[in-house]
Amino acid sequence: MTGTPEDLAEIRASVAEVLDGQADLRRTHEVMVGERGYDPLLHELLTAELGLLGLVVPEHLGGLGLDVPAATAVIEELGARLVPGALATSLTAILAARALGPSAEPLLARVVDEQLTLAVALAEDGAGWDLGQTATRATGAGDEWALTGTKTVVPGAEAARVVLVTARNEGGELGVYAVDRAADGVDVRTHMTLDQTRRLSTVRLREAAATRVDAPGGDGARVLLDHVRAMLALESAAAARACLDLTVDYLKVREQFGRPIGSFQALKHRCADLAVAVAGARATADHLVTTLRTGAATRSHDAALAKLVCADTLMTVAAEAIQLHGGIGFTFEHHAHLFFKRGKSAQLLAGSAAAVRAEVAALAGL
Amino acid sequence: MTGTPEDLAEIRASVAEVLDGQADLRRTHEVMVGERGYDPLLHELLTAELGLLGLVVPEHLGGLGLDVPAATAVIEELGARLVPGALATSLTAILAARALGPSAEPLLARVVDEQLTLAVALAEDGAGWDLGQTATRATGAGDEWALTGTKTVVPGAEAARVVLVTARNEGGELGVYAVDRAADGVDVRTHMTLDQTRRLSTVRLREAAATRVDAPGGDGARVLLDHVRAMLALESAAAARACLDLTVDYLKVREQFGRPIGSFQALKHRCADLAVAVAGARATADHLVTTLRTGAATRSHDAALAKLVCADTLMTVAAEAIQLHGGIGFTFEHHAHLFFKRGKSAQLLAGSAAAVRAEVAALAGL
Amino acid sequence: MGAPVSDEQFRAEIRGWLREALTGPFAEAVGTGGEGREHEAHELRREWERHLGRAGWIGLSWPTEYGGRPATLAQQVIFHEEYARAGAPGRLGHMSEQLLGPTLLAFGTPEQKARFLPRITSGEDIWCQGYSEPGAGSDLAGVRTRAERRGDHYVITGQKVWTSLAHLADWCFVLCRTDPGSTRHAGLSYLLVPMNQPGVTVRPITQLTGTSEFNEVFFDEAVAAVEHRVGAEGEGWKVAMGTLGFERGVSTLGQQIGFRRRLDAVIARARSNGAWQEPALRDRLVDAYIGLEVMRHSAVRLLASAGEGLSGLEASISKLQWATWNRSLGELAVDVEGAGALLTGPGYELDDAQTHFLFSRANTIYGGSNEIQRNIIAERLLGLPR
Amino acid sequence: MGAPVSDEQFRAEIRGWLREALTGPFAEAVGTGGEGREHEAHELRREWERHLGRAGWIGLSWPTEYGGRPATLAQQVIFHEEYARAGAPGRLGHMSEQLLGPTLLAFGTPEQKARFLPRITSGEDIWCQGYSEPGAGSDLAGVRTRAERRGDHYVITGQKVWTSLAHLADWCFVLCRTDPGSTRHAGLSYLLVPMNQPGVTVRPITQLTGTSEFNEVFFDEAVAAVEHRVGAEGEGWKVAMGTLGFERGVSTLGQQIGFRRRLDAVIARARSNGAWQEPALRDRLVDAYIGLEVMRHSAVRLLASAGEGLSGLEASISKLQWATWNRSLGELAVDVEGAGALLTGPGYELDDAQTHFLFSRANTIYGGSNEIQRNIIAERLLGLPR
Repeated sequence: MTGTPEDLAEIRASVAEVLDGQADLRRTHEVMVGERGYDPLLHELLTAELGLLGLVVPEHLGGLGLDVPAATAVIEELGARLVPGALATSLTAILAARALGPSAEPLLARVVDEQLTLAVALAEDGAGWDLGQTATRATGAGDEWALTGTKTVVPGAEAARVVLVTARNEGGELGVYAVDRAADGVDVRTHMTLDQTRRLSTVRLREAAATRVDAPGGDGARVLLDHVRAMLALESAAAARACLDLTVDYLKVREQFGRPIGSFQALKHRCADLAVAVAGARATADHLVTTLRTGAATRSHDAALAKLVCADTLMTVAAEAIQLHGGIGFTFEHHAHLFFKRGKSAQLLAGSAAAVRAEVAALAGL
Repeated sequence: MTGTPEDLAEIRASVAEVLDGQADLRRTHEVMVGERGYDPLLHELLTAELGLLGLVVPEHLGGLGLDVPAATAVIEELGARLVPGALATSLTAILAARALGPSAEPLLARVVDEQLTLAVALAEDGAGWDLGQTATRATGAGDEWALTGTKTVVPGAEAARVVLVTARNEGGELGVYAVDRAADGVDVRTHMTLDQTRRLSTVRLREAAATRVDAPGGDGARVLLDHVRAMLALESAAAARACLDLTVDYLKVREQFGRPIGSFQALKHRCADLAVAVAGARATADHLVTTLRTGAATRSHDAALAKLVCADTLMTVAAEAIQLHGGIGFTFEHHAHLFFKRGKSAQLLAGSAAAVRAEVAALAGL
Repeated sequence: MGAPVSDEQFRAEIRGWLREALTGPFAEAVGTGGEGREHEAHELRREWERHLGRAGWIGLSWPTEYGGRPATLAQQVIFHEEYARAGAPGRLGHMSEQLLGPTLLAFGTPEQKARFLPRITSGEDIWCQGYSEPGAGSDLAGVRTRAERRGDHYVITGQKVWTSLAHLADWCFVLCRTDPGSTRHAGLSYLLVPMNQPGVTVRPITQLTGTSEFNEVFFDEAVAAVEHRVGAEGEGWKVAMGTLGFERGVSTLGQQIGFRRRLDAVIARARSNGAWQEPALRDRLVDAYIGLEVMRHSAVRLLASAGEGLSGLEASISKLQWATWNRSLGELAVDVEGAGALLTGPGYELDDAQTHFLFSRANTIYGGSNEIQRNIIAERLLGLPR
Repeated sequence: MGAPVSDEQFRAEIRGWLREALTGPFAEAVGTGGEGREHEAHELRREWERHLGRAGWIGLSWPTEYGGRPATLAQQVIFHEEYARAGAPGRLGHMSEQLLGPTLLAFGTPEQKARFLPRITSGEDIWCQGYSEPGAGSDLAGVRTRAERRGDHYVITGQKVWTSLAHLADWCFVLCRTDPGSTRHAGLSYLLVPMNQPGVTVRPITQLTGTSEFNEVFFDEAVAAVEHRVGAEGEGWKVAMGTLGFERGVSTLGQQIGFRRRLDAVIARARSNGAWQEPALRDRLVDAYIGLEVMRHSAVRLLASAGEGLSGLEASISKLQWATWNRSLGELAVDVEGAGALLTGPGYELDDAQTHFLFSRANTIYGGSNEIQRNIIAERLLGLPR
């Protein structure tokens, strides 16, 4: 594989095929209420068999060496189906690690070698996603570090073997560290969540052994945050589209007052507005993929903007999906509420609307 | 007349009859582009012949002694037709003067006696409608005062003979003063305005002779501001209703694609939302009339809230009116734009949305 | 209950009674039930209905011969205000009192009134509403549940859905098609059906909150006495529309007290967690306050002019307003919480903000969706063509 | 024009040319014309069209035989970007180049192309569009203007409306009903009509801005040559729909440069007068920025995938986006000014913010209203039933 558009389409299609068979929304309904909250067999299938984790890892580190869009396409396919677990967070962490340069190569080599699933832990109580307020401490030097602190609302940690963590060393410098979930001093407590398709964990670190992933003097923590936002944006744009499709399909077949309700102009116009929003979200997400691929300097700006736009779009589409489905959309067995809850988690994770909007304005120089 | 509901209905009907004959929107179109910007004959008719200025002035001061709702009904009828000039501001000033108590009685007696039209001047450059920042100075004592300062965006001043002005005396106390437009040191410059149905003037005072209208130690300036907001609220609620009626009537007769466009569900639903907004604005305005009538302590709160709600409602309805009329609603000869521009002037006068919202929150103790 | 009392006396009486009643065994019932919490404390709330009935607080303004009690419109409003203010439990008897009772008073035979109304005012019978059907949604004229007359009984077969409280109710008022060849509005009848019989099966619907408030009700040769048909055979549409009109305005102001309590709680939370310092959230909170004020003024105005409660049109405006408002407040409640709102208790146990956020999505769907209300307002208030 | 140039060369060339061209006599033309200012500087802008044409900047990508010039899609975008960035005057030749030209290229006879296209690329002929009629609005199939064939001419009687630039135009492309018994889409023909003839009267429409940008055009036995019919008789609908499709995407990015200039101006004003300190206004300004970014990404994405410009569907999405966005910015512009925005110059002379506020109300009406675009998107993109 060389990463042509055809390769990309093939990768997307093969992942979609697996997901349609093993991880459709009906299956997600079952998985999300189970004890683990994700499907270990699916994780195994996509990683060990489909080689998902090596997709964009450079060849000299054991990966397939494909470019960014291969990984983002998979994140989108996972997002469209609201697949729970650490698959999207793994790809996100891998993309971030790639962007961190040579210092992250040992981690990437290990990911392929040991088939490691990953999560990214940024938020802390009080600080939220404000990197400047990060209080987790890293002590040590070179390759040997010990981390102490508590990270909250961490997605994917329930299914990840390694967690990337932001922490501050004794010099006050913020860095990115990799912690093995199984290491001493690591306590992961996974919560039940409003958005049942995305469990969130509290990760407590007490002198936990860690390796540093980013190069000193860089903006590794920011790279991580930007990629988490990118994940939320891509997932949300894809989910918004899937949710609109679901709704439009329903409106075409559901009859009331003797005709398909999709023929009522008031509903048609609302769907048209949703289609415009979805097209905009998709374009914004696509642009972000280009930004990540080319390593453009606008990464932080574009990721913040896309997360804002795409999460809001998903929320709008999903809220309308419930309303337009009427009573059935209010039932637990229907899928509409899964998108709705996903929309809210995408809005509230990785920075509130107000915080992210302020960042966008500052980064745009307004 | 004793102020029964029947009396009130009769007053409203007789004013409406005069306005329908002499001041419909077609006439307003002519008047507003003329040099004066208002219709002096209409002013004469409503004041001298219909006794508008004495309507709510107590009988012992020469008025008819009716209660607040008689005046507010007239303000609504004027507002529904966007009548230009100083008729609404006169009634507003009279209501405010009534609320100021005995100190304003000499002014009210003069109003009836000399058939004075009135305007209210509050805003200043820089200060806007923040009373605390009023910079106009009043020097003197007892009944003899001299005012110096500049008031901006004053509605009604082009047609008023007396202007009520807020000013600060040497002790720093804010008070309400009456200035004759014809007095020395008074310079009224009337501007052309975006909302052509409401000309606005700059009133420059240089040692202009004035009488004090409010009692020292009171909140006269606030009374004035509240009444100006009440005027904008009542006018806007009435105009919003008229504008919705205009639009609905059009949708019933205008045909496209072979049927009345009012039968298209998307338009119907939008009109329904407008009707809900109009009903809310109307209820809020009615409540404000009760507040003014009973002298309730919630006056400032209710006036601020009603001005916000009713101005926004007018703006929403009028914007939709243009859109729903299509091309014809974009022409100068059509009436839709008059409501639209009136909506914007109601929004921007007497405090920005942000300022008024903050006041509401503070007054509500939120 | 003797001579008329003044509004002040009335308020003092209900307030005093509630204060006393909600101590002791009913103290636990405070705050239970209501929107999104209908699954809570059934037994206690059932007992509470009887307690309320014994004290004469059910059937305000109904004739005393049926256990009612004279009460002016203002007093009915006062009752609902004080009830909400006290945090008294969500009424299991809501549909009995607000929907069926007025329908029987308007359309029932003397025998039907005598039989059913006293058991409503005493708090003994709980009723549920059998209107919506799968596939018919807001289109009541699409009812397909059949009722076949056999002698002095109707035999009913079909399915209803979105039937709240069906698993607790003693009776259900059901819209059935008695003329098998009929379509749309014609050929429907309004039957009173006992729930405790072999032909009736109730299956709870699990909502997006994870809890159950609504049910599916299956009628498989269930029976109803012919004498328990309200109105003439084939006139069920008229009777049912009458019932919809009875969603009275008097409870609106009480409902708004409840809204104000919720809004105050969200604002208090925003103040304590710092969200109030965030201008965009603060503006939304202030706008919610303003929206509630507008609803309050609207309700007062409508009650003042309507005298006897809301007409259908006014009810449509009011429904659209409050449903949309409450749904927005639900979203605001979780936005104020921030990312912490994403965590639930074990077993998807939701807090107030989360419940409000999720359950309020139903507000704009049930009881005539926003879309239906807009149709009604456009066609019947504004006179726009169909 | 010789060998293909690189995009960088192309950009340097147009930028350099504009810099030079907009000095001297055309310096005054900078910033004139365009939305809401179409009434400005007609003579100068007419001369500017010829200047532009002489330099070979009209008809990019058209065949050189008609005065066109090879240009890639990217280069066409670059042209529009640089044109907007330089503040070059609003194009009088917009409809000639963007609508009629592509229509003739697609549907015209060789004679028609040879006759009309070179006069477009030279900037000599200005065209206007005769589609809308009073009473027909967005429903083009409701055209009632009749054209009766008499020998080698059509004789045209009827009225068009919302015809922008009609008072300046040399020619008008007119949709007429040539089959008098026909209805709706059938029986229409697409005729090229000279404006300078006795049977044509132009009456300006005064807009809510007080200025005139649009006109009514009355045809009273006006004539058009049969050889100037584009497409077959009765096929006018197909040709007209083709023209609508030619509202090409390449100008979209240039338009967005103009939007960004306006947005920057509003933000600069907000910063200078303190409105930026007001969180609610600042949020609206930032949201406007975000909305423009979304439109920019949408345009790039669509151009990349479409290759040859926007399809009708993509054009509908784009139109709905920008019209609604620009209308909001217009309102924001006056809100940033505050009450001072209520004062105009003598004779209702409007400043940029006021013009933007008022004129942008037309954006969501002309060129297919928001309602029409939503119908198109719902039915043709989403496949919802009619």
